[in-house]
Amino acid sequence: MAIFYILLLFILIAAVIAVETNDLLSSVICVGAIGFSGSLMFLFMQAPDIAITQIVVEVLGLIILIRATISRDLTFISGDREFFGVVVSVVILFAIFLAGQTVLRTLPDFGTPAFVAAAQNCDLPAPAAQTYIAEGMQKTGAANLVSAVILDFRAYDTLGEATVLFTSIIGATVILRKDSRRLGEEINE
Amino acid sequence: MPYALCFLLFVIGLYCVLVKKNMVKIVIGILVMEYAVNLFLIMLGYRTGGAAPIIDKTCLEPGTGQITASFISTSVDPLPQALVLTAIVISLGSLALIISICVRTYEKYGTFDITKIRRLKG
Amino acid sequence: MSVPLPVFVAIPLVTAFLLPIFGKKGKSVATLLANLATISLLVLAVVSIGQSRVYEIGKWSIPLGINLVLDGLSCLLLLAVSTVSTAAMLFSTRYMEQYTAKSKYLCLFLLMVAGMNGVVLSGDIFNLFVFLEIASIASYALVGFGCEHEELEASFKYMVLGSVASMFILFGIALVYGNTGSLNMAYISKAIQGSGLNAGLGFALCLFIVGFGLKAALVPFHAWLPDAHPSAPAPISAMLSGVLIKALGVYALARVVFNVFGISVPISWVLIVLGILSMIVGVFLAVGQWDFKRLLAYHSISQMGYVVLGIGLGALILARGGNTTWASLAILGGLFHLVNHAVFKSLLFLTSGSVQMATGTRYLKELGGLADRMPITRATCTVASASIAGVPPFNGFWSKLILVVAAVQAGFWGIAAVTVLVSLVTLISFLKVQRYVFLGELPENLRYVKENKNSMLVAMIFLACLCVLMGLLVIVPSLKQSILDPAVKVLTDGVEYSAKIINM
Amino acid sequence: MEQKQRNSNVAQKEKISNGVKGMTIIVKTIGSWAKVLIFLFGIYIVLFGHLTPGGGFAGGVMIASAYVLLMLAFGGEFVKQNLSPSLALKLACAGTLAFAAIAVAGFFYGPDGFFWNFIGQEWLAGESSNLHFINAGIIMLAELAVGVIVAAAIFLVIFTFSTFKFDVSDNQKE
Repeated sequence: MAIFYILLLFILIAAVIAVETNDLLSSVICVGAIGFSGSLMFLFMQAPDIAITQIVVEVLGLIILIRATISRDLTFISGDREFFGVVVSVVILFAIFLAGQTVLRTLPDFGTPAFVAAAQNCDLPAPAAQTYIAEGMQKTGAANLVSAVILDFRAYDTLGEATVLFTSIIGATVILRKDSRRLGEEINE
Repeated sequence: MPYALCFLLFVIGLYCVLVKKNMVKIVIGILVMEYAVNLFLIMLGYRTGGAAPIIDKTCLEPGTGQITASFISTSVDPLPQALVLTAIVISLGSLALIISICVRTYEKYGTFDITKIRRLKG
Repeated sequence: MSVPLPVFVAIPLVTAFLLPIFGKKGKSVATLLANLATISLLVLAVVSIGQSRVYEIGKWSIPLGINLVLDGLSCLLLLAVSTVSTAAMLFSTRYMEQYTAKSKYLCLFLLMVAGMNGVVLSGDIFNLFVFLEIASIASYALVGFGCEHEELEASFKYMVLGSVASMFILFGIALVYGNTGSLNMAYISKAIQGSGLNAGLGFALCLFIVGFGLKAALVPFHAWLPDAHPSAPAPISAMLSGVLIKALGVYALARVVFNVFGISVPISWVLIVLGILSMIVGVFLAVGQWDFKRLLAYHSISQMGYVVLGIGLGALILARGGNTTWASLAILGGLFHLVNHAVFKSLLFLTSGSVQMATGTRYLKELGGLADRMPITRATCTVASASIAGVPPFNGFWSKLILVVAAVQAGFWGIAAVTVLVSLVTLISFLKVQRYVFLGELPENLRYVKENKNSMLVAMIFLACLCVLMGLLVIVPSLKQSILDPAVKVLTDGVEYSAKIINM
Repeated sequence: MEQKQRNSNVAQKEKISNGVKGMTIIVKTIGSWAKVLIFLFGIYIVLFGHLTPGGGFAGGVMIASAYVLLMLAFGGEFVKQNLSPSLALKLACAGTLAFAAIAVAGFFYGPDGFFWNFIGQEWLAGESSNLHFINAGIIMLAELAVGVIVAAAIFLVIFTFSTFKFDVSDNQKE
């Protein structure tokens, strides 16, 4: 339990540094720190699939981010927007945070999965998660229940996910292409 | 309590998006928000002293091959993990697109500062 | 004939995956394929009018798998999406010759259509989020398609706000999952009916309203729209203003508020206030614009206000336990205006694209006297302007009339007055467009402007005919009963949605 | 002052574009060994996704990172000869098409068969528990398809980013 608090505090400190530092490169490195400690956290929360994916995505995300920052000469940046705007947004965000604090108490306690709490509501059939755990392997033949969920029970979501990736690479190649418009003479013919 | 810290992370990301005026900083803010949501979803499925939702030989009854009751009562929730896997991929895709827009904008304007990038009014 | 529902998503997806394989040489084949895909979607949407059913993907029964739901409301949106996308695709065949990388453009276009169809059909809230992301990401890339200064800036602004909105929605989904342990909208709705709306779910509802409000560009969240919509190529502006903000914003908002969480008086007031603010702020910002497409974009905000106002008014009457007839009338006005707006606003953007392609500019002060040079563009633009301003025989008139009647009957005189006033200001601003673009003196450099070629004109005439004929949707009873009434009934039934889905 | 900054800007860019061409001999040697291991590990992760942690997505990213390593060590031109961007785009299209085809193939078993696990049904009905390699029906095929999509897509993204050249003259015009 203590390890979660340590990691969360570390993530928060890294996030604050990433947001507040004036050096873009350190900022990007702090994002890396958030990502890797997040990956550790996933591992301790018994989510090895997510931990692996988070690590590999983090590496590539860092390469992309560093490509955007370090190869430009501008790694130093100036500060915030106008003072008044900053104060207003901080006040609003603090209000949201306080509201969120009271709201989060309605969730089941940390350490009790949501589906266990929901299963006590007798009117409804058993939550999907319970069935996945108890019968997922017989129904799909996959021993890794996460794979069973993403590629069989909710495969349609995964189709969407693959499409998002496909869309964004097509988008990135479109945005980074050399000439965007044809010359005037070509259009008229 | 861990939920609250996670929500604080979300708010920090939102603050970064609202207040900072550097494009890369804004992207970092969005990334921080994504981490916060992913962590939050996984926390919802965590069970104290739980086991990963992966069945191996120790989780099967030796004779019948049925899944043991102890696995059913200790396994963490696989559904949020599936959701987070999808969400991570989506965030990687949108990161690639938004960085390409940033790089191209830098090429056009020569700066990452959004207060100086103001062709459009209103 | 009952079409399997995944076909609506599978056709555009599979075509989109095929298209990038055609390079420069296969451009005409790619264009043909893309047009075939949109036309077949239109045919399928027309075929499935009046049906309602549930499709369970992978043969998994609902709490386990994902279900697709076709009911009156999704059918209405499917029709709107496929009509506008058919016209916009036909228009792009020639218009997009100005740009390079046309096959990738077509691919992104179809992905956007697939995303919208997926959102409209989905019965699972996380699946809705995934398809919403497909449509949004495709639209971010399409807004920046020209790669010029303004386009990139608008695209960045749009993408930042859009990503924040997506994160809000995802956080809301996480809160809902934590509280109810379910992701299927019918089961969430049932769990909420069982336990009541606690603080966590209320906060999730607020997050959904902000998130979908950002996607729909309602007024406090509208900052991105006036930049993003004019910057895109004209057919894409037509798609964005015509259907994207409706399918991702208003449809999703209505579905979540009415069918999942259930309506209450405070939520209805929130919707009404958002609607009125959007109407007034949008229209007054629009009057002062001198950029043709930017003016149209501000009008989109204002007209979306009508839709949200109609829906909110209906919700308020229902939540107070008032007369159901007037409630359904108000919702009918809102939904009918949604479809009408899809048609006339996309037509307006297409005419602006036609003018821009012929003259090379879209600033009203540099244009003028095009009435003789571009007669068809002029005629269609007049029809669309009359529709948006609510001039009698055209479709915009009917939906505004229904809204005003519903407001008056329910006793909201102030709202009725605001509706009429905004409509008048809209008329003034479109008189300005007519005056500066088509009448007046022809500038020297526009002397040799010619009317555009066939496929563009066909698309515009198609939409103009719809503008004239769509009044029949409320006048002819059989059409009204098969298209609009089921859609209204989905919203007025509210949380009975869950019982219907679970028993089906 | 402005001009000076621009000049340093250009100089730095030239330095970096030289850097893309390749690194020292040490990196090249180790990279050429490591790429095989990374590639094989990626394939292992893809194929065993239904039994152990990992799966199409993580494995696909690993396969792509083998190419990214090559790109960093040997430069963009070298990689372009092995896997050109247009081929990578076609691979991504093929992967997504394959995934969609798996989904649509269910329609051959009736109109409600979209994404139906049409391969494994008879085995699943027979044996209740089995931790064998091939027993999950479409899951393994889908993992393969996802692996191909992800590998091609990520490679393409990184490649596009690293070969994107600044048009400095355009910058100065402004």
